[in-house]
Amino acid sequence: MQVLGLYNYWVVIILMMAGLYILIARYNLIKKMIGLGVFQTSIFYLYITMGKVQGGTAPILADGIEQYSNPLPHVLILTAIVVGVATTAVALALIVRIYEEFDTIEEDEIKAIESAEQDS
Amino acid sequence: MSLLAPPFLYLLAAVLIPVLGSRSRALLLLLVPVFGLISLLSYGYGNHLVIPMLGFELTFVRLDKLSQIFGIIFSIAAFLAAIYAWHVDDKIQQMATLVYAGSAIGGVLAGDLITLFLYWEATAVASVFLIWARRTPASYATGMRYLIIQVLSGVLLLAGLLLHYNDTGSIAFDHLGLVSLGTWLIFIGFGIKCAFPLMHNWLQDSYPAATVTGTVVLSAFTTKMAVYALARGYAGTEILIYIGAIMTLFPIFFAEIENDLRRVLAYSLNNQLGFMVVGVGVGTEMALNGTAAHAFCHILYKALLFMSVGAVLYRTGTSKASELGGLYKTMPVTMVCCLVGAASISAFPLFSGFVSKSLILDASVSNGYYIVWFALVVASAGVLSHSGIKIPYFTFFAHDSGKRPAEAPMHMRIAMIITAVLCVFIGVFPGALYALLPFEVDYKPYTVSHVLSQMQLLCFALLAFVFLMRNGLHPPEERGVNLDSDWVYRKLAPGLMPAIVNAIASTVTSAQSSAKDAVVSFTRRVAGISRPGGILSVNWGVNSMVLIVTVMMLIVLLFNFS
Amino acid sequence: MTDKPAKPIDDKQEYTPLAKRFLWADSSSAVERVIFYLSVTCTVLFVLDFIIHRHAYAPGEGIPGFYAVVGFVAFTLIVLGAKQLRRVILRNEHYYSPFSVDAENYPDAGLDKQQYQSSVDDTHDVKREGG
Amino acid sequence: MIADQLPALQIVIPMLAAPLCVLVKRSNACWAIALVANVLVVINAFALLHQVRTDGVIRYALGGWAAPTGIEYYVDTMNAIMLLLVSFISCVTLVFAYTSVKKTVVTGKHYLFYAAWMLCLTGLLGISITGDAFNVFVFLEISSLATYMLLAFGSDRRALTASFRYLIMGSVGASFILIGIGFLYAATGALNMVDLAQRIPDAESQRAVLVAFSFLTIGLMIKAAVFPLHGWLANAYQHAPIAVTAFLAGTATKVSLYVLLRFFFSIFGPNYSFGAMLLNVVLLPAAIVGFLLLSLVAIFQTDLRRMLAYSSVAQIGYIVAAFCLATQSGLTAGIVHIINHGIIKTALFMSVGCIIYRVGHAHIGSLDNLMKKMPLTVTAFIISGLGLIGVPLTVGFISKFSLIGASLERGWWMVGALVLVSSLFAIVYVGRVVEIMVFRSSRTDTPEPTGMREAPMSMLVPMYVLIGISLWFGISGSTTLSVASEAAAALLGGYQ
Repeated sequence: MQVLGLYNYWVVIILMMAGLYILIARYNLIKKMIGLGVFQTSIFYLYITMGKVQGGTAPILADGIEQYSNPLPHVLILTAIVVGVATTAVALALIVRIYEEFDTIEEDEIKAIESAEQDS
Repeated sequence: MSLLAPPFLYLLAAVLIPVLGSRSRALLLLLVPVFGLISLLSYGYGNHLVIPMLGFELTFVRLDKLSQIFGIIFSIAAFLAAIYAWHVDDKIQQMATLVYAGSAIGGVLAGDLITLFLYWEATAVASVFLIWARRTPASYATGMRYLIIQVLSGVLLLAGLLLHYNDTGSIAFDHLGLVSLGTWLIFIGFGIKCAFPLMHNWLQDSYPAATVTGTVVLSAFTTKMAVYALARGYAGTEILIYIGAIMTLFPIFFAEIENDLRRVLAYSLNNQLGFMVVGVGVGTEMALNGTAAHAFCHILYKALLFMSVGAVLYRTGTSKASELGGLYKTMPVTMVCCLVGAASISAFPLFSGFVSKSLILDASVSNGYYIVWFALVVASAGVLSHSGIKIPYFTFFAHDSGKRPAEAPMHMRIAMIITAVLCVFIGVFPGALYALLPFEVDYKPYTVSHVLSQMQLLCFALLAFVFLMRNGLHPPEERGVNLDSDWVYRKLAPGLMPAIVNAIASTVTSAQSSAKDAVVSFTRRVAGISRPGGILSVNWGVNSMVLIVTVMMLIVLLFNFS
Repeated sequence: MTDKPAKPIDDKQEYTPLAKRFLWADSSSAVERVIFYLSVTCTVLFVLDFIIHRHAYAPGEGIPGFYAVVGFVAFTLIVLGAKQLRRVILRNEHYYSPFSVDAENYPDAGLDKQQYQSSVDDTHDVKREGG
Repeated sequence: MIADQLPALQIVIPMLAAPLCVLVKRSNACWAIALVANVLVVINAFALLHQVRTDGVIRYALGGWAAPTGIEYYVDTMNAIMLLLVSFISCVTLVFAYTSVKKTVVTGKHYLFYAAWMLCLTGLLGISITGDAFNVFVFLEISSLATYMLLAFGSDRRALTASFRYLIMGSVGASFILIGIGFLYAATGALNMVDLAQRIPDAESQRAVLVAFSFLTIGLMIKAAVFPLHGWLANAYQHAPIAVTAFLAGTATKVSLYVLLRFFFSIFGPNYSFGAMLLNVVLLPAAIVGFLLLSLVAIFQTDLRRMLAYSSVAQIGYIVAAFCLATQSGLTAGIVHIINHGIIKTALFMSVGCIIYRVGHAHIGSLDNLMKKMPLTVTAFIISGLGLIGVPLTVGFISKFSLIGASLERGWWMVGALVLVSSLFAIVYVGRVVEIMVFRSSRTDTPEPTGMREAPMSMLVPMYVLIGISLWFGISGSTTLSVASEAAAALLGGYQ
């Protein structure tokens, strides 16, 4: 039962592995970015899960509330989300430039072009 | 004051070389040894210039009688070489000479192993430029070989000193002895520079490749610094006696048949080093005195011989015995100086070799090393054969080559005459030299029995020469290359791979192609995987990189959870 | 050297005084005389050994004529031994590479070759250097 | 007054310079702003180092919020050195960049280039100064994002793919670090490094700490380009604008190595990292194989920048191997090599930059006889190359000497021996280039490039400043060694 009780961690692990798998198995640069996104999202879940306190409510100071979730991980992950968005933006911009230069966004094709240039 | 310590003086002067005019450079080269000598003599015995560096106390000047005599003769040698090289207008050579001489003096003054190592490497790097200064492809290749071996010696010294430091916690350069792996490594490092048998060939390989003046400089420092280092660290190590005995004997044969006179001298240098190494090995006060005295005399007469052969090379463009002969007619001064050098190295009474070599011979015999002593006596006859007779005879007399070069230039003659006078002076008044020796000297070289036995040895050897020449038994001078241990790395090693492949192929015909492929592919594989595009320097894609990350993560987790 | 050069025509008067003192070395009779003196010296030295008592340290050293025999025999054996050694190790000058030090002519740059007599020898020498 | 605010100024100055550049937009003015900011930062770092060495550790509460709640800047000798190194190398390369940027970066984009540079500097300094684990991640991403931009400025289109690959790898690495920090927080409830260091001993047995440790190891190895995870580095260094390569080679990986030190020594403590966690089982073989194999690889490279890039990975191997010794002298050797290698590798890339500026490429094979045409540049290359090999009287000698000494002291003979072996490889790869540039005369069939001259002064001067410093450090090795051993003592002593 304990294993099922930790289902949120299972979600984190599955997402993380899925993200890594996409990074390893797909050549398309956009798909890679999706993989990276999934991977990063899994970390966000990890942090948010940590902040959850069983039976706690939102961390608002009010009468009658004894237990509340830890707000710090949420705050941290807001920063991480911003970073993730910035990374994605830079990456997509780079992909656009790569497409302009190489006429493809498949990494194996790009590598073929590059190794031809390396030899010359 | 510290900047005026002899080694620093030389290095400082070397820095000045690029900005000076041609005449002032030659003058600087001449003056630096003079001031260096004054500076050296102005220090009292003991340790000076102890500078904390790298967490150690480095002693840059350690003056006692042993280092003093080497310091003095190195200064004299640098001075004589400067006169001899007065005509040279080559900043590289002049700078290299100063750095080289300065580091050699620094090396003998070094009071600890780290300082010694620094100068040890500096001599290697500086001296190679004297070879490269010929600026031919051949001298470049030779210089490369020389440099690799010299640097190897330094690396061994470094490795040894680290081990030694680890063992004892001391970097002091005093008596070491063969007591640990560290001291063995240092010993081998010294041995390479001292041209021990089978490590000797860099000497014969490189000295004939240097410039006319460069060889004179080279002959003085590197090997004698190694002799000093051995005397300091390994005096009384018995194995040195036998190493030295072999060193005195085997180069004689090579020298006898070698055609290039500068290489003959290089072999003879090796043979003379043998006497010094025996002296270090015997290790008694008298023997060490003999080593120091012989090093002193040897630097002078070997420089004199290299100068005279160099002058011939300078005027005729060759130093090959087969191309020379009859030069006495137009180069008489050079010839006379050469004869003085030859008489000194052969140890004729009244010449310098006589008063120093006999110290070593007597030391070995009085300690009961009779076989070694006999080897040294035989070697003495051998010295006469190649340096005493061959050099002057085939250059200046023998059959007339028809060459009528002009006499050596004035500055070369001056340098040779001064050196020759010094050789004779030491031979006639040995007391002056003996006063400089590390230990008290109570030795009379000129006893009747001593002079008589030496004269017998030499005169009968001369008689043998006449006998052999008359009967046509003496080997004629022929152009050619004589193989030596350098054959292993110049010919065998490069040729080995195909040779092995062929051997396999001829015996096992069935395995022929596969064996060949294996050897060839192995040699290519290393290059193949390392070249751009090879697996080690491939243009990594994201996929493979992330895969590696994942695998590494697994490994780390595996180790951490185990 | 098979093609021995013809003897150059020298003007002996041009030699320096020092060189003139050694001109006897060219005459065979003078050389004979030197050999004669050498033989006499050797004999005297050998005989002296019987008269003067040498102080001997090593076994055998005291035998009269020890050094004489060692000198003669050692020298002969060294020369003959070296001659045999040459058979094994002598190679031509291009053995290691066509550009090794042994094979190269000394580069003229920086050398100050001066011929005493320019008339006869120069052409001759140039030919030899080139070969 | 100002003396109390030094830690904040260290970050705020370059951070403000970046938007200022974007607002000003004019190339030269932006360069001037960046340079002024950078010079101030160098002075600031110098003052900080002095302050730390005289008065001890500085703890600066940002915004007045005390440590466990707010973010804290923590400066001891170790990060004061890093701050000085990073800001100084940035300053010198920025001077160097002035001319080369004009030639390689598209006109009109210069202001973005300098803005990104300033952001990158902010990030790197931030990583070095902060005392908060999560803050490390944030600054890491700031510097990384700016770095991706800088890389993409390269004139070759392969710069784009290199930048993209670095982006993915960098993000994966940063994410790993983020996971590690998350688990640490879960296990201890602390993010402040000093707190973490205090609480970890109690939480050591928890699996969360173990997992955190593993993720941090890998994340930092990626960021520091430790062998097998160095794949992104070669392309990035080869195709980036040369000033950027010089800047990054001296700083980016070094800062990551600093974080590695901070986590393994200050937070987890050497007993945990190298005792309980067997870190050296993973890290030491990687480091040794790294410096051997990549020195070998460097020999076979055809492009000078790629050769130096692989040599960088090999040098990182030395540093990591020194850390793995986990002794006072080992750490000292590692830190000294961080400083020394930062200086010489930057100088080397600068000399390559000069070559590229005049010749247009850096194919090793066609640089023959360059000594005649660009003597100063080639001399600089030779001097720093000698440093790379570790010839006495250069800084490299100090590093290698102390590294070998430290490994012998620890009793790991093999490590010392292998370092010597890989030094031999270094002789070969440096020697080969020098041989071509100095001794090989021009082939007759290639036409002489006309009008080839020495590189401009604005590039030579900063290069020679670095070389002068490296020679000075090489000759009086005690300067760096004493500072480094103070830093090592601070790291091993843990937080006070």
